[in-house]
Amino acid sequence: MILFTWYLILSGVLFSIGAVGVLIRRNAIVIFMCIELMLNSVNLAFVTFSRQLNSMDGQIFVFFIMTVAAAEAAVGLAIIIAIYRNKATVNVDDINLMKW
Amino acid sequence: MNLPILTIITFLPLFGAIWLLFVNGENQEKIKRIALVIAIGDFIISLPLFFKFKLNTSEFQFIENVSWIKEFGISYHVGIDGISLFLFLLTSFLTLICILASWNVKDRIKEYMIAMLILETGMLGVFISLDLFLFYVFWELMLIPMYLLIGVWGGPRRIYATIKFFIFTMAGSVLMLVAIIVIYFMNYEATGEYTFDLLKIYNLDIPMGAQFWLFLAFFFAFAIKVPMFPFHTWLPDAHVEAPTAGSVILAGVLLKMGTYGFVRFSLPLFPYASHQFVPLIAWLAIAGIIYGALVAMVQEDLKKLVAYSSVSHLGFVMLGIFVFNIQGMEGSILQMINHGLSTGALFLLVGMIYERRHTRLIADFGGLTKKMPMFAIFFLIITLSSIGLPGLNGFVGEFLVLVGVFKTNVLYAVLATTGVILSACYMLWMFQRVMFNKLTNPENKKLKDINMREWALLLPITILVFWIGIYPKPIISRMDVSVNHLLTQVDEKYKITLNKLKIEDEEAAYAIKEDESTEHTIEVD
Amino acid sequence: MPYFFGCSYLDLIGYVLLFPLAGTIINGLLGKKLSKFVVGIIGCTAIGISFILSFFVFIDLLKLDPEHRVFEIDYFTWIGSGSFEAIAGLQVDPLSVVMILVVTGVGFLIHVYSIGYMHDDDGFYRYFTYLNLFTFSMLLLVLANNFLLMFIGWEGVGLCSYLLIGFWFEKKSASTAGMKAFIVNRVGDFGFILAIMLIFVTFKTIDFTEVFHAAPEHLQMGSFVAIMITLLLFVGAVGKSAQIPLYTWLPDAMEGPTPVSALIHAATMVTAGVYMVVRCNVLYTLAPFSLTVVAVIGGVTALFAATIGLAQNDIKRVLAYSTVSQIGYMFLACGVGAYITGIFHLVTHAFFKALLFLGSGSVIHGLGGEQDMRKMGGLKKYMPTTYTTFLIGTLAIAGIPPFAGFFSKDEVLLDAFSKGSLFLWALGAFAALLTAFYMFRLLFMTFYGKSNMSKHVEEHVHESPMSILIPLLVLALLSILGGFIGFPTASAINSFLAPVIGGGHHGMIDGGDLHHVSNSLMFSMMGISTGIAVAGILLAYLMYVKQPDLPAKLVGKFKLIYTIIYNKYYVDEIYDATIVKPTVKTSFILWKIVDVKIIDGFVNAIARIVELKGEVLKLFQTGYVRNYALSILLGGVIIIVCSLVLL
Amino acid sequence: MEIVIPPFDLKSISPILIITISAMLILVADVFFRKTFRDSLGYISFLIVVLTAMVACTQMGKTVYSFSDMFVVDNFSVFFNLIFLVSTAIVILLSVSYIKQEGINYGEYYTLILFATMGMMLMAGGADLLTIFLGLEIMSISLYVLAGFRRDCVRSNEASLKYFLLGAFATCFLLYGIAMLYGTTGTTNIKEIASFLANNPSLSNPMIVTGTSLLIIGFGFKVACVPFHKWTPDVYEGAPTAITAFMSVGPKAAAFAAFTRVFLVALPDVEQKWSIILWVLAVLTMTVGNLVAIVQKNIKRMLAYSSIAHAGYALMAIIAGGDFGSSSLLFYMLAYTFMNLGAFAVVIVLGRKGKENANIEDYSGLGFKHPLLAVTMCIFMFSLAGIPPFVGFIGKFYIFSAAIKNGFIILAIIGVVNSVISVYYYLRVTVVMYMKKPVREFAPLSLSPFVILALIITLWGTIHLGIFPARLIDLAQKSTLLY
Amino acid sequence: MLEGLLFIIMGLITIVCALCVVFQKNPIYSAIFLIQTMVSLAVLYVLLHAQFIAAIQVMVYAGAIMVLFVFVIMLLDLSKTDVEAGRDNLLFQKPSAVILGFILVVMIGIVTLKTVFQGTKGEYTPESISQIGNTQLVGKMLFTKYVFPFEIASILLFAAIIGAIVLAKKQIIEDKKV
Repeated sequence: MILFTWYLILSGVLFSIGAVGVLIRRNAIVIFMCIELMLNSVNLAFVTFSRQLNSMDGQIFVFFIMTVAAAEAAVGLAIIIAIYRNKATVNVDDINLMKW
Repeated sequence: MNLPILTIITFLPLFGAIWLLFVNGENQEKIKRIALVIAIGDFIISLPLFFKFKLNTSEFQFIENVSWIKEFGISYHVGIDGISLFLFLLTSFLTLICILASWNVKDRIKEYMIAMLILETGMLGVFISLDLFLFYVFWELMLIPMYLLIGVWGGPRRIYATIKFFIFTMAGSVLMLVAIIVIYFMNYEATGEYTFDLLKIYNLDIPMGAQFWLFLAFFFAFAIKVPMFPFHTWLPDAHVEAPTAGSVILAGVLLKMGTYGFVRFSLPLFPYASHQFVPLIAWLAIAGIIYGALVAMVQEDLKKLVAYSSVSHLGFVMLGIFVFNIQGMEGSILQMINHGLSTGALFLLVGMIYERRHTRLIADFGGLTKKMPMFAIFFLIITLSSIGLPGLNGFVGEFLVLVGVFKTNVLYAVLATTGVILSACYMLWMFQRVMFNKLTNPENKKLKDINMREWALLLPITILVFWIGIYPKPIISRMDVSVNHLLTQVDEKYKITLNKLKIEDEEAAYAIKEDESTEHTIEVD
Repeated sequence: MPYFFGCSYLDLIGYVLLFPLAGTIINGLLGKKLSKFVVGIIGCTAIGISFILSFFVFIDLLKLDPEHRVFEIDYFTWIGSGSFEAIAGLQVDPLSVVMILVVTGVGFLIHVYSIGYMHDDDGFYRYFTYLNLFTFSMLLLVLANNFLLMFIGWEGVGLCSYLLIGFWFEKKSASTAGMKAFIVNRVGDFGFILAIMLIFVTFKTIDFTEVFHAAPEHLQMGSFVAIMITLLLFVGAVGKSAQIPLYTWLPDAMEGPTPVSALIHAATMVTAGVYMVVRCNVLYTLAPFSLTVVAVIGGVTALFAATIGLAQNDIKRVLAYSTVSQIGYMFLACGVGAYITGIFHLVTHAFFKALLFLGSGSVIHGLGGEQDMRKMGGLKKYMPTTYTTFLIGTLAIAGIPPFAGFFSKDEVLLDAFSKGSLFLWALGAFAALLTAFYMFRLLFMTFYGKSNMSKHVEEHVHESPMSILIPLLVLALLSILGGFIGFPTASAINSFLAPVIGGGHHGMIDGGDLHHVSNSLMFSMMGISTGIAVAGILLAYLMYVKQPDLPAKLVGKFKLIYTIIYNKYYVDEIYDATIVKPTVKTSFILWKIVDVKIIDGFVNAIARIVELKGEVLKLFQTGYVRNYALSILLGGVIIIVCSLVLL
Repeated sequence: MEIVIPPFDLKSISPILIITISAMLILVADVFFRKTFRDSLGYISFLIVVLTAMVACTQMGKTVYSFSDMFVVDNFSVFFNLIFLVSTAIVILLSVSYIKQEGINYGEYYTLILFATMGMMLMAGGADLLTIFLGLEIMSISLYVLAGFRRDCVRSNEASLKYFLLGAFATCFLLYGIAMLYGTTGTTNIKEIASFLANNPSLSNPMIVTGTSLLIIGFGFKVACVPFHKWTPDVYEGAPTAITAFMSVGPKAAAFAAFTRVFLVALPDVEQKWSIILWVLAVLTMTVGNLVAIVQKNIKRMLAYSSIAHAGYALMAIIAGGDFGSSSLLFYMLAYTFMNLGAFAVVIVLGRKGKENANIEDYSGLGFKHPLLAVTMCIFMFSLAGIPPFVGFIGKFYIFSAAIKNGFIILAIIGVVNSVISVYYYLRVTVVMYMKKPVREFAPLSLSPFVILALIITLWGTIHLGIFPARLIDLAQKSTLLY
Repeated sequence: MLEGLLFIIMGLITIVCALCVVFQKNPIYSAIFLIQTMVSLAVLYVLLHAQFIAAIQVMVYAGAIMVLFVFVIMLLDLSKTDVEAGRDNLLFQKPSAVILGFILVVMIGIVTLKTVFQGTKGEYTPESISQIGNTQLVGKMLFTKYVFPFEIASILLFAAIIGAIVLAKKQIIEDKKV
C-alpha cells in the first residue's frame, strides 16, 4: 500500500518538473515537451489509482489521454511550424506582439 | 375605465420615436412637426387624468395590471395617485415645451427628437410604475436618451459631463437594484409569493436591521438623482453641457424622480429606517439649501447658477418629505412641480439668450432689458417665482414645506428659512448683472426680443406660475387624500415597529431583571 | 351715497384692490402701445377710484357701532393643506381704513405728480404699471385678514420697491440699490415667515381675528412664545421699515424716481412695519420685553438716523435719513404701548414727508436732476410755490405748532415720557432737536443764501408745472391741518382707532385710557418740544444763513466726528466687510475648493484610481506565454494551498 | 470472455451525429466540389446547424442517460446545446463573407467550427468526466486551429500558439484533478462521484479538495477567469474576428456547462470549499476584467476583457447554485450569446482585409455616418452594460437575484458595482461613435445578407428577449440540473 | 521487495531524465530524455500490472509521438540555434517557477500522504486481470463501456489531422508570395 503512495508522489514530482519546465523554457517545442511530461505524470497517477482501486477505468482513461496527446502533438507541432514559417523563430519570448 | 389610458400616454412617444425612425432625416421640418404633434397629442390625452381624477380615494387610479414576467412575479402594473398625477402631467407638459424649444436644433434633428420622445416614455413610466421591477426598468431606461442628449448635442465638455451623469446615476441605482431583489425575497419568505408588486410589498413588514441597509441602498439611488448635497456634482456639469431642452428635462423631471422615489418607495417601505435617517437627511438637505445657494451666488455661468439653485430648491423638497406631516409632504410635492416649472423656464430663458449670443457667462451680458423688454418681463417673473415671491408658485410650496418642518423641528425650519434670503441674493444679483446696468457689450446691441415661438414656450409656464401661486387648491386637493393615506400608512407601520422595539426592550429588560434575580439567588445561595 | 346698488360699500372693499390691479394689468400689457397721456390717466384713475371707494368704505364703517367696526369678507381658500389654511379674505376695521385712506389718498396725489415728473421718461408706462402694482400690494397688505395674505402684500410692495428703485436700471447704482432693498427686506421677511409659522403652530390658525381672539388665553403674559412671535414679527418690521440694523437700504433707495421715494420710501411702504406692529398689538402687549425692544430700537434709530442726517449733502438722502428717524419715532410710540400715537404719527408723517419729497422732487426737476445741496441755494426766488410748500413741510417735521408734525411728535414724546422712561424721551427729544436742525439746514442750503448753481443750470431753473404743484399744495394743506385729527384731549383718531387696540372688544388693554396724563404735564411737554424745535431751527439759521463759514470751521474742529457721521458711521462698509464680503468669499471657497476640489475631486479621483488600477493591472498582461503560465500555476498553487490550509 | 456491445442509443446523440457527419461531408464536398460548392458551404453549414437545433429541440423534456452513463440528454444539456447552436449559426453567418475577405475560405473552416460545436455539446451532455474531457479536447483542438486560421498573419499564429500552449498546460491540471477524484472515489462518472461523496466524508479528504481545486484551474482556464484569463485578450485579438466572436460565447458557455454540471452535480458536498474559492475568483474576475477593459484601445481586446468580466458574473450563478443559480446561468449565457455576437458582428462589418479597424478610435463619428449600424452597436453595448430594457439587464438581474436568494449579498453588491465600472468602457464606444468627430473616411460597408441576418437575429435576441423574457425564463427554469 | 527496488531505480531514472528534459539546452537532447522518461515510465506501468498501457506507452508515445517531435526539431533545424541563449526578459520567472514547483511537489506529497483511500474497490484485481489478460480486458471495455468515448476519440484525431493539415499546408507560402 505504501508503495502506491510513492508512485503518486513520483507522479507529483514529474508533474511539477513539467510545470516548471513550461515556465522556464523559451523554446516552444521544449515547452510542449514539458507539457507532455506533465501528461505522462497524470498517466502515471491514473495507472497507479487504477491498480490501487482494482479498476480498469484508470487505464482506459490513460488510453484516451494518449490519444489526446497524439492529437495535440499533431496540432501543436503544426502550429509551431506555421509560426516558424512566418517568424523563423520558436522562441516564445519573441512571440509577444500582443500584450496589455 | 377600460381604456388603458396610462399605457397610451406612456407609449405614444415611443411610438412616435419609431415612426420618426422611418422618416427621412433630411426633412427637418417634417420631423419637428411629427415630434410636436406627438408631444401635443400626448399632453392633450394626459389632461383628462387631471379632470377625471377622483379626489376622494387614496386608491391608485387608472390602474392597469398585466402579468409581464410571470416567472418572477413581475407585472406591468401601473396607476397614479395624487402624488404621481402632477409629476406625470408635468412630464408630458415639459416634454411638449422642450420639443418646441428645440426648434432651432439644426444637426441630427431626427435622432434628437427620437431621443426626446424615448426619454418621455421613460420618464412617464417611472411615475406610473407600481411594480418595483418595472420602475427600475423605466428608471434606467431613461438614462440612455438623456445620456445621448447631453453627449451628442451638448457643449464642449459634454462627454465628461454625460459620462459623469450616467455613471453617477447608475452607481446609485444599482445598489437599489440589489435592495429591490432583497425585498423581493423577503416578501417571498413572508408571504410565499414571488412578486414585485409594490402594493403587495407595501404590506411587508421589513425587520428593522434590514430596513437600515435597504433604506441606505435606496437612499443612494434617489439622493444622487435629487441630487442631495454632497452627491450633486454631476448636476452642474450635466446642466452646463446639456442642450436647452436637456437642461429643462433634467431639472424639470429627472431630479423629481429622486424625490418621488423617496416618497413612493423609501418612506412606505422603510418607515422605521426613514425615521431613523431623518437627522442625516435633514442636515444634508439643509446643507444643500444653504450650500447650493451660496455656491450659486458666485457662479459665472448662468446655467451653473441655475443648476446650483436646483440643489438648493431640492433641499427644501427633501426636508419637506422627511418631516412626515401633511404640510411638509404636500409642500414638497408642490415644490417639485414648482421647481419643474420655474427652473425649467429659467433654463429655457437662458437657452434663448444662449441661442442668440452663444455665451452663458454672466459677465458677457448686462442691460439686456433695453433690447429685450418682453424677455425681461418673463425672466423677472420666473426669477421671482424661483425666489419664492408670494403670489407666485414657488412661495406656496416653499411655505408649506417650511410650515411642515417648523411643526417638527424649529431648528431645521430656521436654518432652511435662511434659504429664502439667500435665494433672493443669488437670483437677483444674477438678474441685475444680466438684465440691468448699461448695455456695454457691443455684441448685445444686436439682440432681438423673443419671437412668437418663444412666447408660446413661456406663456403657458407663466400662466401656471400664477395659477399655482394664486389658486393652488385644485392641485393640493388632488393630492390631499393620497398624501394623507401615505402618511398614515407610514405612521402605522412605524408605530408597529416601535411597539415591537418596545416589547423587545421590555423583554430584554425583563431578561436582565431575571438574570439579576438569578444572580441574586446564586449569591444568596 | 352710502349704498351702491343695494350693497354696502364694505362689500365692495374688494374693488379697492381691484382697480389698481386692473390698472396694472392694462398698463402692463397694453401700456407700450398707449400714449403717455392715456397711461397716466389710467394709472391715476385706478387709484382715484380706489380712493373714492375707500372713502365711502370709511363712511360706511363709521356708521357701524364703534365696538363692531370690523368687517370681514372671505373670497376663496388660497392654501389649504391639512390643518393649515390660508384664506384669501379681506378685513376692514378702523386701522385698515385709516391706512387705505392714506395709501390711496397720498398715492393718488403722487400718481398725479408723477404724470408731470416722469413725463419725459421712456419707461413711462412701466412706471405706472409698477406704481399701480405697488398700490395694489400695499392695499392688500393693509386689508388682508390673515398673516400669510398680508405677507403677499408685504413681499409685493417689496418687489415694487425693488422695481422702482431700479427703475433706471441702466444706472448701476440704481439696480444695485434695488437689489439691496429687496435682499435686506428678505432678511426681515425671514423673521416674518418664522413668526407666521410660529403663530400657526401656536394657534393652529393664521387668521387675525382668531389669533388675536385666542392670544390672551393661549399665551401667558411675557411667555417665551409670545416674545418670540413678536420679536420675529418685529424683525420683519425692522426690515421693511428700515430700522437699525436693517435701515441701510433706505438711503440707497433714493436712486429711484423721487415720487417713488415719496410714496414708497416715505409715506406708505416703509411704514408697513409700524402698521404690522399696531395690527399685532394684542400680541405685543403680551410680550413686554418685545415692546421694550421695539421702543429702544425705535428711539435709537430715531436719534441715530438723525445724526447721520446732519452731514448729508444729497437732498434726498437727508430726507431718507429723516424718514428712518421718523419711523423710529413711530416705533418708539408703539414700543411704549401708544399704538395709536404711532399710527397718528404715521399719518402725519405720510403727509409732510410726501410733501417734502415731492418738494425736493420739484427742486430736482427744476434743476435738471441735480441733487447735491451744495450746488443749490437761493432757489427761493426761482421756485416760490415749491419753497412755500417745502417750508410748511419742514415746519411740520420740525414740530412747530400748529403743523401736523407738532401734534404727533409731541404725543410720541409725551407717551415716551409718561409710559416709557426718561431715557426714551431723551432719545426722542434729542432726535427732535437734530431733526429741526438738519431739516432747516436743508431748507436754508437749498432755498436761501447765494446760488451755487452752475451757469448752465441756473439758466434753466424754473418752477415746476401744475401737475407737480397741485399735489404739493394739497399735501401742504394736509400737513397743516392733518395734526388736528389727533388734537390733544379731543383726538378723533384716538377714539376711532381705540377698538382696534387690545383686540377691540377685549378692552383689557389700556387702549381707552391712553391719555390719562395730567394736562399740566402735557402742556409743559408741548412747550419743551416746541422749544427744542425752535432751538434747532435757530441753530441752523445761525450756521447756514448768518455765518455760512461756521460749518466749515466746526468740521475742521471735529474732523473725526464729522468724518464718521459724514460716512454714515461706516455702517455700509462694516456690513460689507463683515457680512457681504465674507459670504461671497465663503461661497467662492465652497465652490472652488469644496465643490470642485474636494467633492468633485473625490469623484474624479475614484474614476482616476479605477483607471489607474486598470493601467497597472494591464501591465501584468506581459505578452509572454511563460508568464501567463506562471500566473496559472501561481493561481493554482494559491487555490490549492488555500483550500487545504485556510478553508 | 464474451463481449456484449451495449445498444447504441443513437437518438440521444442525434444532434451530435448530425453535426459530425455533416462536418465530414462538408470536408468531402470541399475537396471534390471545390469550384461549385465553395461559396455555399457556409450556407449549407448554417442550414445544418439550424436543422440540428430543431432536432435538439425535440429532445427537450426528457432525461436520458446513454452509453453506459457516459452521456446524458437532459433539459440542461439541451438548453446549452441550443446556446451552442445559436452561436454557431450566427458565427457561420458572420464568417461567410469574412473568410472570403480574409482569403481563408476553406471548407475546413466550417468543418472545424462544426467539430468544435460537437465538442461543446459533448461537454454539456457529458455525464462522465471522460466524455467531458474528450469534448473539451475536440473543442479546444478545433479552436487552436481556428485561432491560427489566418496562417499568413503573425498575430493569428501567435494567438494560436499562445492558446495552444496554455490550453494544453491547463488541461494537464484538469486531468490531474480528474485523476485525483478518480483516485479517491474510484470512478469518473459524475453521478457515482456524487453518490460516493454523499456517503463518505469528503471535506476532510485532502485529495478530493485538491482535485476540486485542480478542476477549478482547468475549467477556470476555459471560462477565462482570473488568474487563468491571460490568454483571452491576446487570443481574441489575434484570432480571426469571427472566431473571436465564436470563442467568446460558445466555448465559454460550454465550459460553464461542464463547470456547472461537475460542480453542482458531482461535487455539491465539497461546496463549502469551492464556493469560497469561486467567490474570490468571481470577484477577481469581474474586477480585473472590468478594470483592464477600461484602458483598452482595441475593441476586440476590450471585448475580451469584457468577456472575462462576464465570466465573473456567470461564476456568481454557479456560486449561488440551486435551481435559481443554474437557470440564471442558462439565461445569462444565452443572453450573452446574443449581445456579444452582435457586438462582434458590428466589428466584423467594419473590418477590412488587412485593416481590422478594431481600434475604438476608428469608430469615431460612426453614429451619423452609418446610423443604423451605430444604433445597433449602441444597443449591444448598453445590453452588455446591463441597462434595461435589453436582455443583458434581465440576465444580470437574474444572476444577482440568484446570488441574493442564496445569501451572497456582498457578492451581488460587488457585482453591481462592477457593472457600474463596466458601464464606463461600454459607454466609451458609444461616446466615440456619437460624440467624436470622425478621424477617417468610412469605406462603404459591405453588408452581405448573411451578416445582416446575423445582426437581425442578435438584435432580436437582445431586444425582444429583454422586453419579453418570460418564455425564455420559463424554459431556463425548466432546464435546471436534476440532482 | 524486488518491486520496491525496481520502483526506486526506475523512479530515480525517471526523475533525472525529466530534469534533463527541462534543463537540457539542446531541444533534441530534451526530446531524447523525454523518450527515456517515457520508457522508464513504461517499466513502472508494467510494475503496476498495466501491460497494455506500458506497451502503447512505448509504441505510441515514445515511438510515434516523440518521433514527430524529433522530426519537427530536425525539420526546423532547431538543434543548432539556441533560443535560450539570450538574456531572460522575465527576471522573476525562473526563481518563482522553481519555488512554485517546489511548493507544488510538497503539496502533492502532503496530500498524497495524508489521504486515506477509501474509494470503491473494483472487481479487477491483479489476479483477475492476469487471468483474462490485460489487453483483452482493455479491449473489452473499450467496446462496451467506453465505446462512446472511443468513437469520439476517433473524431478527435480526425479533427486534429484536419487542423494539422490546414496549419501546415505548403500553400501558405504561396499565399504569401501572391
